[in-house]
Amino acid sequence: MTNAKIKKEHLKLIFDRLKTSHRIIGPRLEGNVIVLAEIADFRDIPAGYKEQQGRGTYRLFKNSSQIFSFSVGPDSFKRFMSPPVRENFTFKKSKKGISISQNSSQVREIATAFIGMRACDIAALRLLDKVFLEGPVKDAGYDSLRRNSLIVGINCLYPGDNCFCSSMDAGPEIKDGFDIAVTELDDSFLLEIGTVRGREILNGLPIDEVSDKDLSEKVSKIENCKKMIKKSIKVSELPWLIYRNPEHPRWADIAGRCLACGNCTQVCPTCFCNSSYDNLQLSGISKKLPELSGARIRTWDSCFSTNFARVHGGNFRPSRRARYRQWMSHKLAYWIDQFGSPGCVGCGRCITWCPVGIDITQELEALHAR
Amino acid sequence: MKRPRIGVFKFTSCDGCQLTILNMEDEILDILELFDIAYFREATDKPLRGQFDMSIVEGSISTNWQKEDIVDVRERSRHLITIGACATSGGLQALRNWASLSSYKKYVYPSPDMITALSTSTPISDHVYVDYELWGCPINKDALSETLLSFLIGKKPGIPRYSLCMECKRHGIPCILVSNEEPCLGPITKAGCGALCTSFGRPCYGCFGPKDDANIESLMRYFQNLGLTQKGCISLLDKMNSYAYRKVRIEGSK
Amino acid sequence: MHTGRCELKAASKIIKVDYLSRVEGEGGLVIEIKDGKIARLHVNIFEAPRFFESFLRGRPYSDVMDFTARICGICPVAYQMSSVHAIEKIFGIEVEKPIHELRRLLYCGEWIESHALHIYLLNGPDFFGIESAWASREYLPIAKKGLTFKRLGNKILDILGGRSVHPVSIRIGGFYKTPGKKVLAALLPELKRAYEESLKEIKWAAGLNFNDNSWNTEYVSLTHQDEYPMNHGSVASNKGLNMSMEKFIESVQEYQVEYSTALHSGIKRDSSVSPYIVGPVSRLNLNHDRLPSEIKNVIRESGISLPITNTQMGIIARSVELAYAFYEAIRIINGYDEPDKPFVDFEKGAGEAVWITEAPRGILIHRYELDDAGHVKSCTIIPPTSQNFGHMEADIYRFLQNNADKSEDFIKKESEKIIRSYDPCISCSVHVMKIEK
Amino acid sequence: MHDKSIPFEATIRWIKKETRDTATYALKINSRDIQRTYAFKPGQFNMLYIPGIGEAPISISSAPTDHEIMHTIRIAGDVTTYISKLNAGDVIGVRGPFGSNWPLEEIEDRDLMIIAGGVGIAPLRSVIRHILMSGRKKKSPSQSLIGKKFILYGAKTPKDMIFRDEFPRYMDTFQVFLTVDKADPEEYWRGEVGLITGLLNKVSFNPLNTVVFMCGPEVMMQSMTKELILRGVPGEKIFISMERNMNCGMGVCGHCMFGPKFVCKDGPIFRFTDIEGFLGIKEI
Ligand SMILES: Cc1cc2nc3c(=O)[nH]c(=O)nc-3n(C[C@H](O)[C@H](O)[C@H](O)COP(=O)(O)OP(=O)(O)OC[C@H]3O[C@@H](n4cnc5c(N)ncnc54)[C@H](O)[C@@H]3O)c2cc1C
Ligand code: SF4
Ligand code: SF4
Ligand code: SF4
Repeated sequence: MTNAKIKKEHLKLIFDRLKTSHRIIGPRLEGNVIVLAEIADFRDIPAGYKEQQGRGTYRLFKNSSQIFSFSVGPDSFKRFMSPPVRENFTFKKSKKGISISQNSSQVREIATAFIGMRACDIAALRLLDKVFLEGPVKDAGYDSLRRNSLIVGINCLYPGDNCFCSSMDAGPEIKDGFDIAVTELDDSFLLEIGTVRGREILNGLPIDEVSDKDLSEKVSKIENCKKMIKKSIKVSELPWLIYRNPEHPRWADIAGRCLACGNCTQVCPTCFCNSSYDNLQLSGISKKLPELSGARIRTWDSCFSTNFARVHGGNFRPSRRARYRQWMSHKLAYWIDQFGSPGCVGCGRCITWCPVGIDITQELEALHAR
Repeated sequence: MKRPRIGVFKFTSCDGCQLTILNMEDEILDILELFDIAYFREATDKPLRGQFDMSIVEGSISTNWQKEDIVDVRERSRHLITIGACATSGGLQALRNWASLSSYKKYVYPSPDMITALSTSTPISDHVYVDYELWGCPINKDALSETLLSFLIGKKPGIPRYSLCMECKRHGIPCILVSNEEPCLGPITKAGCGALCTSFGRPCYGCFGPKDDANIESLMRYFQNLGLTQKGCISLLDKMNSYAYRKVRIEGSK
Repeated sequence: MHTGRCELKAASKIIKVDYLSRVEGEGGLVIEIKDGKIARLHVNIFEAPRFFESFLRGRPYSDVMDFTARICGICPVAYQMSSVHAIEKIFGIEVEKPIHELRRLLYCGEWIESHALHIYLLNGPDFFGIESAWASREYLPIAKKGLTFKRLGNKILDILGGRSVHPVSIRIGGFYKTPGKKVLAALLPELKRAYEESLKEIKWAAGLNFNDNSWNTEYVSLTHQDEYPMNHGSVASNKGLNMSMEKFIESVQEYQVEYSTALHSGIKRDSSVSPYIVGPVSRLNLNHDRLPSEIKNVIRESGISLPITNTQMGIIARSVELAYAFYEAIRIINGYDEPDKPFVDFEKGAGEAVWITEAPRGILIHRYELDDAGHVKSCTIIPPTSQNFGHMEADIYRFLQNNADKSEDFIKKESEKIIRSYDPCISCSVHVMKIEK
Repeated sequence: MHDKSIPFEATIRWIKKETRDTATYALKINSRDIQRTYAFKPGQFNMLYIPGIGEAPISISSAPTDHEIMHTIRIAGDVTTYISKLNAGDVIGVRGPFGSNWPLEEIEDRDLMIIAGGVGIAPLRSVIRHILMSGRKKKSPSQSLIGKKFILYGAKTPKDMIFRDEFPRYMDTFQVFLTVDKADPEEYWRGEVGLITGLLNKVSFNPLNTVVFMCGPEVMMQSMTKELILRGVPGEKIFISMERNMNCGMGVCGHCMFGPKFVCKDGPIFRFTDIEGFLGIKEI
């Protein structure tokens, strides 16, 4: 595929073109935060906003002439591909037996265009693919949403303060997994085309040729961005640094701070843990039990939930110490065994959205101390 | 099938939680089909008689006679569940536990001696064995219906024990603690309300009581870093569930 | 179970209703009849006191709405309304029209919810001689109608306040968040249907069978030149009372009786304290000319003669107000535009203020004194039910004078009915406090 | 293949009560199509589903060649209690089969020691029956290829001993050693009393040539493994079946994680040396 270029004021045309055939999910302002949600109008994109992200803090202000100067908010693909609450199936149980039906709307094809997705998000999506598509059983719901999505990525030029994607080999540049990847140059947008679908979207739009100068401008901008990234994890130390330290005193120290609130796991684009349960309605029960009907629902869960590892007669991880250890060990060590790479893409969300500002990079570093 | 006999009892409270039963407009007729509401003062004239398969108890224990009555209710009940902050945690009125009763009485009543009340307001579980506790001020409708259903078909109710944050994030509500520095009790409070306050952009004020293994100290330290005074922290926790939050703080959490 | 906490010494005949049912909260009734005369009559309240006014002291102003809401689960909005207005008065806050209207809409939700509950589930069964709204097959359709109305009231509360019991959206200066126009407009079809239906229900209520219990008593409510009163106005009565909220609280005398944990109150006049009645009947009597003509017509057609002088006809007044609350809700939603900001900025400060709003059961009086930090220094809360207690007793007394020879069962049932027609909210009434002198 | 994320219906054909809290349920899959594609190996488990109540992972206690799918279930909580109240003819939901199986290829030319504690005998009965049946079929060589065969089984009391009536039949093929924690005064008990580790002294086996299949409480399995290794059984030849909380059964819910392993898809049956490092870690 080739590259293309589009004038700044024409980017909107891509949006409008997509809108004719897609539901569009993209960055939008909600309160004081940039979330991902359905957007109906190109102007909904919070152009020129920049956030200051710290450990447990997020502040938004407008200060840039660039459109995509902001980085990532709390949401990622996860919210849409493996939604927080999802119906697995509905059931009816009567004397005669049980009948189970899968909601057809769940598998219904909704063509969705995700715009403004970052390299770390796309990398995380590919990790979710491994979980939901490459295991022993394909997750049908995820699969259909995934196949009906179109991805317009944005190369990050201004990292967030908690980002460390470069050390996780996940960003800031989008290398694959996109239909169109956009780089905001000084006076235009560089469009890299990843798929035939991506090319089709641009057909007939006022696009220009790309010059070498444009390409080198992109390279230098991304290099510049990399330099601004403050945090890092030494991937070469993984997983042994964790495997060697299951009893490190630092875990207890973290447990003193950690609230086991689960925020880190909910915002993490790769944390996939969930729970299913039967949801009954009083109206679904007939007087002559055992006739009843309801739905089996799957919700996001978290290894921080106290009964997550409960079995009859006990809980495998009653302490917060063990639950935090489980989380970080999974992200940075177990994942490598399970799926061949760490389960972290360095987006920094868990650091920003932890109410008490626990920083995974710092905690990992602390395991070095003897 | 014989319908289980249900009793609804009230101790010291605002009636809001038992009103939740009447507020289940869509379900109340189903409930009446499935259960025999044999005692429910707020809604029927039926006299108190016999045993109950399940008693639903609202309100806290705050007088001597209630201490005896709750034992009577327990003796009549195969299962006893408590509903609401009053019954599970003493309620707002438990604030008297940390003050002087005589000055309270004096402030409210011209002739305080005529008033007999205990110096404490305590949860039902401090007095009798409770089979199941439904938290919230008030309780959530759906949780009540889940509890009734679970009782009917013989399973443990699936009521969340994790933090409100989880619910808040599921709803996609931007975190006001992180983005606005507003002291929100979400991280140490049980989910179950549907992330109501935060969906209105206001910090959680702890209606649903402390979540499992709430690390209150850590959050309070953090609030103090944000500039809240120690007194301010206490006043955040000293609301409808003051008794429960204080208990967690004293007993600590692992 | 323990019930009435107060026993009477030997008397010729004591009639006791141990435990009032289909009312909110815990109370009983004791009647002592000696030589065919009523020697004593007590509505005795044994609901345990909760000392709200005591623990409000020292709390920041921002806690007041959440705390006072917990006084009553049936009318939490009323508590939030009286307190938010009182505190806004102290801070000198003027809210904008959309906020004023939304608050009125919130109140409509509560009136609908509370009135529908009382008409159809609590008071209604009295007219059919049944123990509860689901005790008879014939009554069930009536109960269902009530549930439909009630659901709609709760829906308004859910949208505006997050939940119907102890809503979370009210704050000083406005709301935490205001709903979009569309969200509210979506309620309109249902509201319109309910409104039409509720007009017919006025006739139904007027056609119920009432004991004759007319008397010339004092009806007290807010009045306002522009509107049927909810959040604003001055206090008036049919006996010439007309004064500001501040003045009125001074003329109310609260007193304690030994058989009750709830304070009673009356209006001070010269050397005596006279009982008065608040609530739907009073509101309707004093404000019916502010009702829309459509409702006025239905009142006329139903043969309701105003003012209502029979206190047992509370259910009629409630039915009128139920229809009115639907009417108002529709009007407000039709004219609604979302405000730019959900609340106005303000500065907290010291001061004192009284505010009265019309709870479903009548005027709810709040008074607060705040210190410089905006913490409560002192407060007074006088709920409608405690204002009604004295009147309730007088009412039963009057009724029994002519009926003291009737059977015990009759006396019990009828007295309980009288009490219930007030829609007493006992949990509300038990934490009143004296007015500091 | 049938969709393993959606339960299919199966009818209970018969129920055999084993102990006061355990019974064996024989299931027949209702749909012909699923019957045709459904195939499991000894050691695998199903998720049994009671609509409205929930799911529970339960090992298959029958052999693949049995006519019915059998489950031997002890009452533990909601789902298992509900199942205990069902009758023949009732229908339940089933998803599966899931998980790893007992590695039958490992036991050729070797001695096999089956060690079970409590209801842990359930997944092992599958392999026991498999061996018994393959012996009957002349063509199948597997039984004769295995050397000595032992069953070591411990239960709380004689009354808690599952499949007690079946052991005499097993004895034709296996050397069976039984023990109970506590004898029951009301019942005649000839066997051993004491910890299952004690049974090892009774068994004459060649540790270097033995393959162990084990399932039971985690503490029991830990002390037993220690003992076996002490006696020279290579850790590589010990296979244990682990228990964890399970929700999806197919590695997408995260509940069953045990170190880097998903018990539902990498396990429940593990080679001891593959998980050794994590077994000793508290609250892993
Ligand atoms: C691979 C495997 C095989 C098993 N095989 C058998 C068997 O053959 N026979 C037998 O009697 N038991 C077996 N068990 C144990 C059995 O799964 C539990 O006793 C059962 O899940 C308890 O469910 P419940 O709903 O009755 O109990 P509850 O305690 O009411 O369970 C409620 C919920 O807790 C979780 N939970 C509780 N205990 C467990 C547990 N042990 N494992 C996973 N989740 C749990 C589940 O999410 C369950 O829905 C096996 C467990 C595993 C992991
Ligand atoms: S662990 Fe933290 S930094 Fe890594 S991907 Fe998850 S949220 Fe992002
Ligand atoms: S690390 Fe932070 S966000 Fe995660 S559970 Fe602990 S306190 Fe919550
Ligand atoms: S818990 Fe709250 S809502 Fe329930 S009765 Fe008590 S005060 Fe009322």
